[in-house]
This record gives sequence, C-alpha cells and structure tokens, in this order.
Amino acid sequence: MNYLLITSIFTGVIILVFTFIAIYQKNMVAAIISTGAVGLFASLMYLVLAAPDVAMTEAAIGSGLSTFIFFYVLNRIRSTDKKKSDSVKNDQL
Amino acid sequence: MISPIHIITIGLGVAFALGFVNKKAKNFSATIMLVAIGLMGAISVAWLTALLQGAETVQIFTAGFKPPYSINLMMGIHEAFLTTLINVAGLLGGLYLLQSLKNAGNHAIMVFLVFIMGLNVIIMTRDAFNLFVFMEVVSIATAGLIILTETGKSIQAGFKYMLATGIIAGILLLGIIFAYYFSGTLNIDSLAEANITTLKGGSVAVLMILVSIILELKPFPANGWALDVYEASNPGISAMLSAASATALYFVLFKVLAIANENWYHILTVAGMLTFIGSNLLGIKQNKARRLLGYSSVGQMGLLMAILGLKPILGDKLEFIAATILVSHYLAKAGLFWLAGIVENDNIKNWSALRRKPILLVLFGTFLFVLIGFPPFPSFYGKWELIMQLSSNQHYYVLALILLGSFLEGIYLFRWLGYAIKMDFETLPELNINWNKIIPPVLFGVLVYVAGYFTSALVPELSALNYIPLLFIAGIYFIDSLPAYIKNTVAIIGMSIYGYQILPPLYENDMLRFIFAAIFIGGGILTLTAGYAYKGKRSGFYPVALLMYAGLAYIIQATNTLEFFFGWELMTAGSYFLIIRGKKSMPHGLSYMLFSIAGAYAILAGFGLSFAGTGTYNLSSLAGISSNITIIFSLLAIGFMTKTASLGLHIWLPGAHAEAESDVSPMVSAILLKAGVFGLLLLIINMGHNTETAQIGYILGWLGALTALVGNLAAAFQEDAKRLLAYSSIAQLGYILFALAMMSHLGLLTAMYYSINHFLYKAILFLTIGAVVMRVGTHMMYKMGGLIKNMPLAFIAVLIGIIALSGVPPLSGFGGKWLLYNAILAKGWYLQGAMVLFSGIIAFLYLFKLIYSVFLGQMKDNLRHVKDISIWFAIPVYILIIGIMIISAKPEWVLQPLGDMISQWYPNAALAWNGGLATGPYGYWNGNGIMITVGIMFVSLATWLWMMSRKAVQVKQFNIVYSAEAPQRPETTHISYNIYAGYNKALGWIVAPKITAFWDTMTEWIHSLAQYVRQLYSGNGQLYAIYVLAYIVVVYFTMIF
Amino acid sequence: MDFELKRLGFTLLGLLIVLNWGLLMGAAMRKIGARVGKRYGIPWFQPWINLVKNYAIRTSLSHGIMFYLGPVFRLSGGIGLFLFMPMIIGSQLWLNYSFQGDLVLIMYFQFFGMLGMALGAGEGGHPYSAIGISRGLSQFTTIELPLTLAIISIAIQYDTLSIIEIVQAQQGGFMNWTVFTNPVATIAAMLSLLGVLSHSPFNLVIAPNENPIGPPTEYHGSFLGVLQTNRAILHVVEAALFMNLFFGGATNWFEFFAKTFLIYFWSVFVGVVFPRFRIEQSVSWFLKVPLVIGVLAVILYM
Amino acid sequence: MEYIALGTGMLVILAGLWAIMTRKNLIRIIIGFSLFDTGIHLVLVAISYVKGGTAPILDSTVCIQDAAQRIVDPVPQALVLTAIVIGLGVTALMLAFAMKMHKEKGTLDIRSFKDLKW
Amino acid sequence: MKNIFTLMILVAFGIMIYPLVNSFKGNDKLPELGNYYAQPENVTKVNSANLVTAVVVTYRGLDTLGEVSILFLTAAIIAFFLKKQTGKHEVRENSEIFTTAAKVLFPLMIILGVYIFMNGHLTPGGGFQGGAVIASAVILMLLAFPEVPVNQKLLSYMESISGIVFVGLAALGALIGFGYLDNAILPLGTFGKFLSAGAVPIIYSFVGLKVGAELSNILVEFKSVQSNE
Repeated sequence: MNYLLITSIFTGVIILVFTFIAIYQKNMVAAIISTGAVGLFASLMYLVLAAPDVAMTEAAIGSGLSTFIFFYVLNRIRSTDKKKSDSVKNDQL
Repeated sequence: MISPIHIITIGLGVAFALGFVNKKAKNFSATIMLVAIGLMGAISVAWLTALLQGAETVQIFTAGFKPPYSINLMMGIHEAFLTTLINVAGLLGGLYLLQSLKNAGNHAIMVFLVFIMGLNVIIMTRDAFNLFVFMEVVSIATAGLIILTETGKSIQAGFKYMLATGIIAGILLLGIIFAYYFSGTLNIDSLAEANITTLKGGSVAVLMILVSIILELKPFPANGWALDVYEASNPGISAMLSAASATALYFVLFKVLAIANENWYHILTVAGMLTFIGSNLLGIKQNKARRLLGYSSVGQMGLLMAILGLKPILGDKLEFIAATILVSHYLAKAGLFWLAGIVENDNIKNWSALRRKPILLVLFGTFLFVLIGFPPFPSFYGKWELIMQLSSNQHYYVLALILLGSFLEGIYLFRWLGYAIKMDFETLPELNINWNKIIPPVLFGVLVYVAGYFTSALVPELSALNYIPLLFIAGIYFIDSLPAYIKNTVAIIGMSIYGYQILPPLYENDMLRFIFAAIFIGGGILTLTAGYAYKGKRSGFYPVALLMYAGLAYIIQATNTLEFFFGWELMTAGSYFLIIRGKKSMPHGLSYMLFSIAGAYAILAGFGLSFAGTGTYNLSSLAGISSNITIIFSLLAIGFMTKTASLGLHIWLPGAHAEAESDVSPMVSAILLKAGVFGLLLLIINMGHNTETAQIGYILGWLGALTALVGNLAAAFQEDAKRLLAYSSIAQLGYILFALAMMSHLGLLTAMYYSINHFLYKAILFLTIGAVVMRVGTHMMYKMGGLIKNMPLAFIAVLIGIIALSGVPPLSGFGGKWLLYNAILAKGWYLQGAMVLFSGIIAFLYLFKLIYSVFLGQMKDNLRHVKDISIWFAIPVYILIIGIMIISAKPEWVLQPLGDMISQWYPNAALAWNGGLATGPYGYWNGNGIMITVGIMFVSLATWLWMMSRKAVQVKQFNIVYSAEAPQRPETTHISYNIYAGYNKALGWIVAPKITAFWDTMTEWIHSLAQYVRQLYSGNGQLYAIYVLAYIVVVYFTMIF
Repeated sequence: MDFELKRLGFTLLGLLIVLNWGLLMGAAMRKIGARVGKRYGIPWFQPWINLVKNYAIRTSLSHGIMFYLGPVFRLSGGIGLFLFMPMIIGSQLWLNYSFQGDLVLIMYFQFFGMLGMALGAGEGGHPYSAIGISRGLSQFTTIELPLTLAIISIAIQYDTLSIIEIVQAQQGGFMNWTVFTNPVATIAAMLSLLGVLSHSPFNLVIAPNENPIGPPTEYHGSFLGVLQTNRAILHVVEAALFMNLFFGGATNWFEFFAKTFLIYFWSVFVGVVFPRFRIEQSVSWFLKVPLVIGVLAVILYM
Repeated sequence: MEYIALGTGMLVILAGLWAIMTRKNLIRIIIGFSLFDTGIHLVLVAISYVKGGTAPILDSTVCIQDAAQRIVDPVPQALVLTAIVIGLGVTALMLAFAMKMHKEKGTLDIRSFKDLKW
Repeated sequence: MKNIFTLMILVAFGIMIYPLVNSFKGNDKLPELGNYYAQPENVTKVNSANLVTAVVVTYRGLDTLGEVSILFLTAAIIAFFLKKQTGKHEVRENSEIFTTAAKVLFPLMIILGVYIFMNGHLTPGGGFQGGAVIASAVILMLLAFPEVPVNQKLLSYMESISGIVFVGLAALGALIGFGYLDNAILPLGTFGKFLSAGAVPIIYSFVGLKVGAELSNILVEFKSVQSNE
C-alpha cells in the first residue's frame, strides 16, 4: 500500500511537472510530447487506482493517438510556414 | 406503436449505412436522410397523437435493467411534442439545406442526420451522463455543420464554438461525476430525490451541471461564441441551431432543474432577464441580419429561461406560457434564418430585396410580428398569460424588465421591417429561389397562423371572439392581385355588412360604443370610398386597412381585457402597415410602432395589475379595483395616450400622418386616434370615481391643456399642409384629453362631442387636402396658392371644415367650445381651462394659413391647369359635410342620448334640454336657433351685397395691385412662407422641439450604451472562453452570498 | 309669432341706432385724435359721406366668389354680434336674439367676421392683405387670452355665463358694477379691449395713416362700404359687451350712449398717448401684463 | 491515493484552463484543452476508487460472491472510457479547425481571428 | 493586466471547486450503483467477467452508442472538412529496417487489437483499446509507406458495417429482449469463458472494429493533408 502511495505521489508530481512544461515550454514539439507524457503518467495513476481499462485507453488514445494528431497538424503548419518565407514565430506566443 | 428508441436506431443506422452509398450518389443519400428524418418524425408524431388522446407516458428501458441501474428514456407529452418539433425542423431544414449538404458530400449528410438524432435523444433521455454524451454528439455535429458552407468566418466561429462548448462540457462532466459521488446515481429522477444540494460539495456539483446547461443556452454576456456561429454559419444551419437545438436544450434545462433547489429559480430568472435585455439592447446597434437574428434568438431564449425561473410563480401556467413562446420562437426564428438564406445579403438595409417576391415580405412581416408577440400568434397569448401571472404575484420588476426587453427587441425588429418595406430594391440583385428553399419558410409561415388559431382555442376568454373579420382579411389578401376597385368594393361591402350587424344592437344598448363604432365603421367606409381614386392594384393596402378596422371593431366589442388587447394589437399592426405605406414614412412608421408598442405594454401591465386586483379579465371589473389604483390608472392612461398622441408621446404623429397616403391620413387621424379616446373613456367611466384617479385626472388635465397649446402653436408654424393638420390633430386630442380628465358629466360629454366633431372635420380636411396634394404634387403650402379657381369643391369643403374646427358659430365646433366653457366652469379648472381656450384661438392662425395658402392668394403659374379634386374624394367629403350640418343644426340628436348614457356614471350637472335649447349649469345654447339666425342673416346680406355689386367686373389678381403688370417672379407675390414670423418670434420658444430632442437624446443614449456594451464581444475566442468561466464563477458567488 | 315680428322690428331699429352711433363715435374719435395732434380733423359727418360715396360708386371689381363673400362674412359677424347681444336690460325687445346663446356665443362669434374677412382679402391676391391678416390674427389670439381669463373670472363671480344675468346682478347702484366688485378682471378686460378695437398702439393690422396695408387693401366701392358699416356697428357692440360685463349694462338708450362712449373713449385715449407696437411686441405685451392680471383675476375667485 | 489523484486532477484542470485562457497560440490552447480533459479523467478515476479495492474484473482472484466487497466502482471507469474517446474526437476536430485557420491567415495567434465581432 | 483578471477568475474557480475536493472523502465501500452491478445475481445476468465492459456495453450501452457516433461524427466532419486537400505526394524514403519492421508488426498489431476487443468481457481492454491498437497499426503503416494510398473505402465500409451491426443488435434487444442493448438476446454462456456474456463480445468487437476504422480514418485524413504540400 505504501508503495502504491509513493508511486501515486511521484506520478502526481511528474504529471504536474509535465503539465507545466506543456504550457510554458517554448518549443512546441516538447510541449506536445509533454502533453502525451501527462496522459501516459495519468494512465500510470489509473493503474495504481485499479483501473486497467482506463489506463489502457488513456495510454492508447489520450497519449498515443492524440499526440500523433498533434504532430501531424504541427508538421503541416510548419511546412506551410516554411513556404511563406517570413516565418511567423508562433511558438513564442 | 414503434418504440421511441427506434428514433436512435433509424437515425444512427441510416447514418452508418450511408457509408455504403457511393460518394457520387449524393441525391440518393440526401433522399435517404430526409426519409430517415421523416420516419423519426413519424414516430414522434405517432406518440404525440397517442399521448394527446390519453395514452400513458412511457419509460423506455435499456439493457434489460430498470432505472436507475441502466439508462432509460422517457416519452411523455413534453418529449413527444418537442421531438416532433425537432424532427419537423430537421425535415424542413434538411430540405432547405439540400444543395449545401450535397455539395459537402455524404459525410455532411450523415452529420446532419446524427445531429437531429442527437437532439431527439437529449430530449428523451433521463440519465445525466447519457445527456452529457448526446450533448457532446450534438455539439460536435454542430461544429461540423457550422463549416458546412466553408468560409474563413465560419471556421473561426466553429473554433470559438468548440472552445466554449468544450469548457462547458468539461464543467458539466465534473458536475455529473460529483453528483454521482454524492448521490450514487446518475439517473436524473433519482438525483432529484437524493437532494444533494443540501451538501456543500453537492450544491457545487449541481451548480456545475446547471450552469453548464444555462451556458449552453447562451446567456448574456457569455455568448459571444454563439452569436458568431449564428452570423457565420449557413443560414439553414443557424435556423436549426436557433429553432431545434435551442428548443432541445431548453427542455434539458427544464428536465435538469428537478435536481436544483429553489435558489436556482432566482438565478435562472436573473440570468434569463439579463440575457433578454442585454441581447436585445445590443441588437439595436446591429446591422448584420444574421447576427441580429442571433441576438434576437439569444434574447428569446433568455426570456424562456426567465420563464422557467418563474416556475414557482407560474405554477401550472408555466407549460402554456413556455410552450407558446417556445413554439413562436421556433417557427419564427427558423423562418427568419431561412429567409436570410434566400436574401443572401447580410445588411439589413438590403432586405428590401424581399419585395421582389411579395410572399417573402409577407412571411418576413409575419415572423417579426410573431417574435414581438402580436395577435393572432401563439406568443401573444403566452406573453399575455405571463404578464397576468407575474402581476398577480406582485413580480413587478420582472414584469417591467420583460416589457423593457420586448420593447428593445421591437426597436430593431421594426427598424428592420421598415427597411424591408421601404428601402430601394431595384439596385439589388435578383433573388435566386429554389423550390426547396421556399417551401420550409412558407410552411412555417402557415404553421404560425395555425398554431395561433389552436392556441387561441385554449384561451377561454377568447371563446366569444368572432373570427369572421380575420378570415375576411385573409380572403382579401388572396385576391390581392385583382385591381383596386374590385377589392375596394369587396372591402366596402364587407364593412357595411359588418356594420349592419353590430351597429343596431349597440344603438339600443350602449350609446357610447355606438358612437365609436359608427365612427370606426362609418368612417372606414367613407375613407375607403376615396380609394376608388387609385388606379392599379394597390397591393397590400386592403388587407392592412381592414386589419386596422377589424382591430377597432374588436376593441368596441370587447367585453374582457384580453379581447380588448387583442383588438388593440391588431389595430396597431394594421395601422403600422398603413402608415408605412407613405413614400417617406419609414422613420415615422418606426416611431409610431415604437410608441405603440410601449403604449401597448403599458396597457398590458395595467391590465395585468387589474387582473391581480380583481382576478378577472372582465372589462367592467376595472371599476372594482381597490388596490394599486394610481398605478393601474396611470399605466392604462399612458398606454391610451400614446394613441391619442398626448404631449411627450406625440412625436410619432406629425410625420406618420403627414407622410401617409392621401386616404390613409384620414384613416389614421380622424379614425385611429379615437381608439385611444375610447380607451381613456372606458378607463374613466370605470375608474374615475376614485379619489386617486381624480388626482391623476388633474395632471392629465394640465397635460391635455399643454398638448392643445403646443399642438396648435406648432401647427401654426408648419409649412407642410398635412403636417399642419397632423399637429392640429394633436391639439384636438389634447382638448379631448383635457375634457376627459375632468371626469365630470360635462367633461365626458364634451369629449364625446369633440370626438365626433374631430372625426368629421379632420376627415374632411385630410381627405380634401390629401386630394389636393395628389393633384398638385407637393405638401408645401407656399408652393400652392389661388387654387380656389380650379378647385371650388375642395375650397368649400375646407372652408366648412375649418369653420367647424375653429368653433365659430353656427357650425358644430361651437357646440364643443360652449360645452367646454361650461365644463371648465363647472369643474373649476379655470387656469388650465383658459389655456385650452387660448389654444383654441391659436387654431385660427393655422386654419387661416391652411385655407389661404392653398386656395387663396396668388396662383402659381405651374398650377394654372390642375383639375378639381377627384370625385371619389369629393363624395365622402360631402357626405361628411352633411354630417357636420346635421350635427350643427340638431346637436340634441347626439348630445341628449349621450348625456343620458353618461348620467349613469356622472349624473351631476347634466344639461337640461328643451327642444333645441340646452341649458347647462352656467349658460344656454340653441344650436338650431343660431343656425337659423345666422343663416338668414348671412343669406340676406349676401343677397344685398350681390344686388349692389352684381355688375362687378371679374379681374385678374394682378390687375389692381400691379396695374396689370405681372411682376418678374410671380411666385414671390404669394405671401405664405413663415407668415407668422412675428408670432414665432414671440412664442416660438414654446414649440421648440424639446420633446423631440428629449427622445433623440434617449435614443442616442441607448445607442451609446449598446455600443459600449457590445465592446464585450471583441471577437477574441479566448476572451469568450474567459467569459464562460467567469460566468460560472459569478453565478457561484451569487449563490453563496 | 306676432311677438317675434315685433322683436325683429325692434332689433332692426336697434341696429340702425347702433350704426349711426358708431359712425358718430368714429368721427368723434378721429376729431379728438386730430386735435391732440394739433390738426383740425374731419367734419363730424364725414363717415356718413364716406359711406354714401362708397355705396354709390358704380364701378365695381371682384376677384372671385370669396372676395365677394368676405365682406358678407364681415358684416354678418358684426350684425350677428349685435343680434346675440342684449342692448338694453329691462326690455324684452331690446334683448335682441340673445336668448339663443350666452357669452360664449359672443366670444366665438367675433371670429366669424374676422375669418370671412381674412378669406375674402386673401382671394384678392394682394401681398399686403396677407401680411395684414397674419398680423391681425397673431395679435388677436393673444388679445383673447386675458379677455378669456376675465370672462372666466366674472363667470365664477356671477355663477353664470348669461350676459343678461350678469347685467341683472350688477343692478342696484354703481357699487354693484363689476368694475368695483371685480376690478382686476375689469383691468384685464379693458386692456384687451384696446386690442379688440385695433386702435393704436395695436393698430399695425390696418395702419390707417400709411400706405395701403391690411386686409381691406383690395376693397373699394360697395365692398368697402360694407366693411365701413361693419366697423361702425362692431365698435359699438364691442363697447356694449364691455359695458354689459363690467359697467352695469344699460337700462335705457341714454345710459347706453354714455357708457359706450366712455368705453370707446378709453381706447382712443390710450391710442393717442402710446406709439404703435410691432406684432411681436404686442403679442409679448399681451402675454405679460394683461395675462398676469387675468390670471390674478381668476385666482382671486377660485 | 485517490486524494492525490483528485488533487492532481484538479490542479491539471486549473492548469488546462489557465492555458486556454492565457496562451495565444491555437495549438497551445488545444494542448490546454487536452490537459483540461486529462484532469477531469483523473478526477473521475479518483472517484471510482474504493479503498483497498481491486480492478472490477472478476477472475480467479476475485470471485463473484465477494465482488461487491473487493472491487472498485466500475461506473466512473466506464464513464471515463467514454469521456476519453469524446475528448479525442473534440481535440482532433479542434486541431483540424486550427489547421484551417492557420491556412487562412498564416498565423496561429488567436487574436488575429476577430473577423466576427459585436 | 488581462492575465491578472484571468488569474482572479481562475482563483475564484479554484475556490469554487474547493468544496468538492474538501468534501471528497474517498469511498469506503462501493456506492449504490456500483454495488448493484457487483451483486452476484446481477453479474450473472450480464455474465461478463469484466464489469467495466458490462457497464460500458449493457448498462450504459447507450452512452457507448453515443460515443461511437461522436467518433463517427468526428471522422465524417474531418473528412468533408479536409477533403479538398488532396494533391501531390511528397515521397520520402524510409529506412529499410523500419519498413520491414512495419510490415512484420502490422499484422501482429492488428491481431493484438482484435484480441483485445474480443476478450473485452474477460480481460482489461475492449473495443476502444482494441480499436486504438488497430489505429496505431495503421499509423505505423502510414509512417512506413507514406506513398501508398490507403483504401479508405474499405475503412469506411468496415465502419458502416460495424455501426449497423451495433445498432442492429441494440435494436434487436428492444425487439426480442427486454430492452434496447439487452445482451441476453444471445445465450449468456458460462461465466468467465470466451463464449459468455451474450451479445457483449459481439457488440464490443464491432465497437472495436468501428473505433479502429474511425480512428484510422481520422488519421488518414490528417495524413492526406500532411502529404499534400
């Protein structure tokens, strides 16, 4: 039990750290990866909370697929920006 | 009976199955979709019929478990009704969107189908989480539909929408899960039983659920995203969102409210009223049609939300009120958005394009009147009932706010209608109208009337209402394509038959009503006679004219306040359309309508308060009111005074009367204004005996006197003949108000006599001047002159009219003055009386100006060959002149029975009649004798002078003055422009347009306020998200404090 | 019927008396005015000569039907006022036709002539006549206000609008006259009278001594004769009205002549002393001083 | 444990809302939205937890009879499953919108999308 | 400045949700609803070893239906929203190792996904998870072979068929069972065995297929946008 508690505290802290990174990291790629990591560690938390179904789902969908879609979109936006020679520095926003 | 759950089966099954259909076979997919929605609709209609015939409400269980252990749906009368509405909207909306859907492809068709299905489920479901899921279905489908017609704007709107609804949905989910935590159930009914609001956390959970649903209903100011959606998406989609989605979400709120405690009713009321007023305020500044409709839609939902919040007060009336207003909004808003799609022009000034297809204009007008709540539409009954219930329960603030909001709504809706009716449309492109785009709005237009009819059947107070006049008007509308003279004949015959039926019994029983009925119907027939002078079709004239007369007839025949108000609103609508027909009438029509609406709301509030006091709608029950007398009397009086155009409320009149068509001016002046007089008279005979009302009467007396003074002075300074007559009407109505306010036998008698007289001479003058204007083509008197040579008929008519008006013996006006003197002395209102008499003398100024400038003086060269007035104008005018002669020679024929009638209420200081000699408390008057004396003297003197000067040589006007040398510019010799300059110098300050300036300032303030408030909607989607969250927070802190 | 015929006869006789008295008074006033202005003035019979001359002029020009009806209206107004005004109290026959209407009738019948005159002059097409009329009407409206207030005041005082009753109430010594019982109303009314009779300083309307301006500009011959006839009658009747209301009426013709002369003289006296007002001046003046006095008169009796 | 999950969840919700309300980049806003969702899911799962419970799957270790005493609540877990999928749908759709908006204006700054206002 | 205002709102929101956290005491025992589902007689009525699956597919099957429609909607909307984006493909060479591995892994992942959703009533996982795994397999292929066009028609047919089967089974429950989505329309079988829980595995399998197809569809749509510049 204690072990689980420590795990959950640890996970919770990691989640919050990644959340912070996701919001404030200037590099969009890192931010997106952090978002995925938040999902991943959340699914760890779910496992701890005896919810394997949810954990699987979150891991596959929340952190996997949605990160992929983010990247697709980011990629696409970047390629558009590259075409327009004047690159708008969106990431600094 | 098919289980309602199969709505889902059909909806989803067909949507999924559409994946098989070849991408190219778009027609096929679209047809399938419509069939599927039709089947869904058929299920709900079948249930609606079954439930209406007494079937039991059914619960639909899923998964073989009973609730609360599994999700259940419910099909009761509410659900059946609302799903029917949604499926009908879906079917017609789908039909309307056919091209757009096909362009976007099969996927869009699927999305539309799932959207409709989702709306059905959120109505039926009884499970909180299921509700959440299907609300998500609907909101994602909505996001998809927003970009059905893809534009930059619609994408932005879609993103803002998703952002806001995403937050809302998250909060809802949090609320639901905590509600589950505290109660252990997800079923709405079980949640309601669990009563978790008593827990500290539980109340927050409930708050989150309710606030998110409120937010889905787009409360002001957290609704910027919704407005953008209404504006930017395809109008067909906006129609769906406004009609179908809003309806479903409203029911969700209704359903979920079960879990709340009574504090929530206040929150709902406040949120609803804020939305209603806020949105309508901002609508005023809006010129983009679809966004305007968005404001209106949001506002209406706010009103409905407030109504839900008033549930504890409204009790079992809630359903009737909410249903009528909801259905009206549903039909009207869908119809308007559909029209927006047909017009394809987002500037409301360009909606005159509707005139290319008159049927569209009729639909447009119908929908706008539905929104405002005019009879015979359902919302009228809903608003009426709402006001009655609110006032019965002393919720005056809410009542006032509702009326204020409705008024603000009226401002922009009628401005818009005015644009549609009056703006040029020749420069606008043709409308391209597909059959599938025209069917839905037309169908909804018809449905509005049908719904109105069925709603009125639910109102017992209207059971005695005679629908024949309305049917007759509808009939006239259908023969609108025939030439004017045929319709004119039909209209005159119709009115004659109606008059033949109602006048004799009134003559027997009720002289007061008889007089008014005779003015309304007799005057109506006479003024319609002038209509023969018009060539062509005169499209749209007859239905609206008859609508006004029907309203007037209803007012006369009304026995209860509802019937009265019904007639009053019909009359207002009809007269509005009559007034706005004039060439430059757009602003005047608007101000007329706004004053009328404000007045009607004052009347409504007054009737509401009287209902609260007496518990009955009966008109005669006004006499039995014992509480709130001052307020009721004031409200009703103000309401009626907007029609009589008393000082301060008069600014609509001059323009409205002056710019109206030649035969419309007498209708709206000589006849329409009497409706206000009739109302005031009813008020005074019923409520005049109280001490409180006597005090108000004192104020009204001064007001009447001031009105008379200012009206007459202003008339004296006019250069426009019809405007002059219009100001004269204001003044005359001022006398009548003054006389009525005396609340004495002689006062009422004076008022009645003045009413009859005013009808006679103002009809004569307006008809004649109107006919002259038709000939010479200008209203400006200084551009006429010397027309006596060309227009002897008109001259004689005007001469008799002005003698009668001025009160010079022997014509009937003198009787009025004499009665007034006696009444003033008997009442003791000396100073205000002197003011009235003084203003009566000022009348000479404008009367002289009128007849001199038009008929006398130097003739203008360009008018040398005009013909006399049209015979069709001359006929009614000379009939009216005969009326004046009769009433002048035999005043006792009218005054004696009237006096007897008035003695019922005011027996003191009545006139004593001895043949033609009337003896009042102060003086005596023999109308008959004076007529004969003056007549003999006049004729003998005329003969004598003629004898002496019979060899007189007819000379041209220039021959004497200018020694037969016409001056270079003959027009300068007609001294007419500003002839009372000296008088103006001395007294002009009285008529400085301070009141107009006052109202202008008011308008400006409202506009500035709207401009200021609407900065809230900066267009930044993020800001809208912040508003959403702030809204939740504010509601929370309001709750806990 | 017999009585009615007799009444008609007496009324016509009264009319004749009033006409001649009016002409005589007119001459007298001109004379007085001239003497004050150090001029000799007209002979006392000049008005009769004028009248006869005008009626006798053969050439006669007309601008149309209303031009012709104008003087008819004007004279009807004057004679009508006479008809509805009780002349000598105490005799049924000198009461004329006043049983058909009361003070209100008199008040409003004044306009009958004015209106007709205005219209007739209007048809003449002369610009000056229009100017004159507009001035006359403007001034007249304000003149009526203090008069109305004064009349309301005495109507309250005597509780009636019947002239006969008002006169009867003033019988029995001059201290019963309204001028003593209700001096404020009397002052207001007497100030109005100046305007009613259109003498200086309120005579801009007809401005007799200057270039031909005012309503009668275009009239001449028999038309002008009619107007002059009316003027003579009207002045006496107006004076009689004031006499009846404020100075105890007349019980015989001598009293009638005396009182009307003095009332008429009052207006002439003021006219001689004061210069002429412009229209906006006179309008403003009437709405200041006489109005305040009139309101005071009403308030005192409220 | 569930307290930690709940607390973390709530903090993530607040952080997500903060991101939605203050970041100007559309993608970042959507990230915030995604975080907001994850936070809610954490809260839901925390609520489903029963002290000392096992996963609601009945197998050799948990037999039918004492299931009620040993398992955690399956209901919120089922709800989370649904919510996760919904969240994905919404996120995907928002990204598609963001992509289109970027294509239109060449920027991701939300302040430049103010064509509709008032 | 605006951020301070936003912060205030957020803090206020935090204050508002604090009572929720504060009154959260955890669960000492199952709440009423969960308890009912865990009762042996009710467990056997559904006969699904995985109670979450039981809840997802039967008790709250309607939610699942809604959820499936949400994915369906998302896929459909993205499809018509992004459809005009097809254009030239920009071919990029992937390393041989990667492509070979992808070729090998793809069928394995598909099988894994199928396994997950077919055993959804017995083991953790189910339709969504299985579907997600299938979609991951598709992603893998998309990454490995960006130039190979995806048979979207197949995906779309798969989606439609599984959707119709789902709805059909649900409706069948209403027609021959005790209610919509009643799983007892098929024999309940033995508890804990593969053939148990009546229609649950079938429904969940089709949910899995459908979710897989829909997610794949979404990804493919995004990818097609991707490759078009």
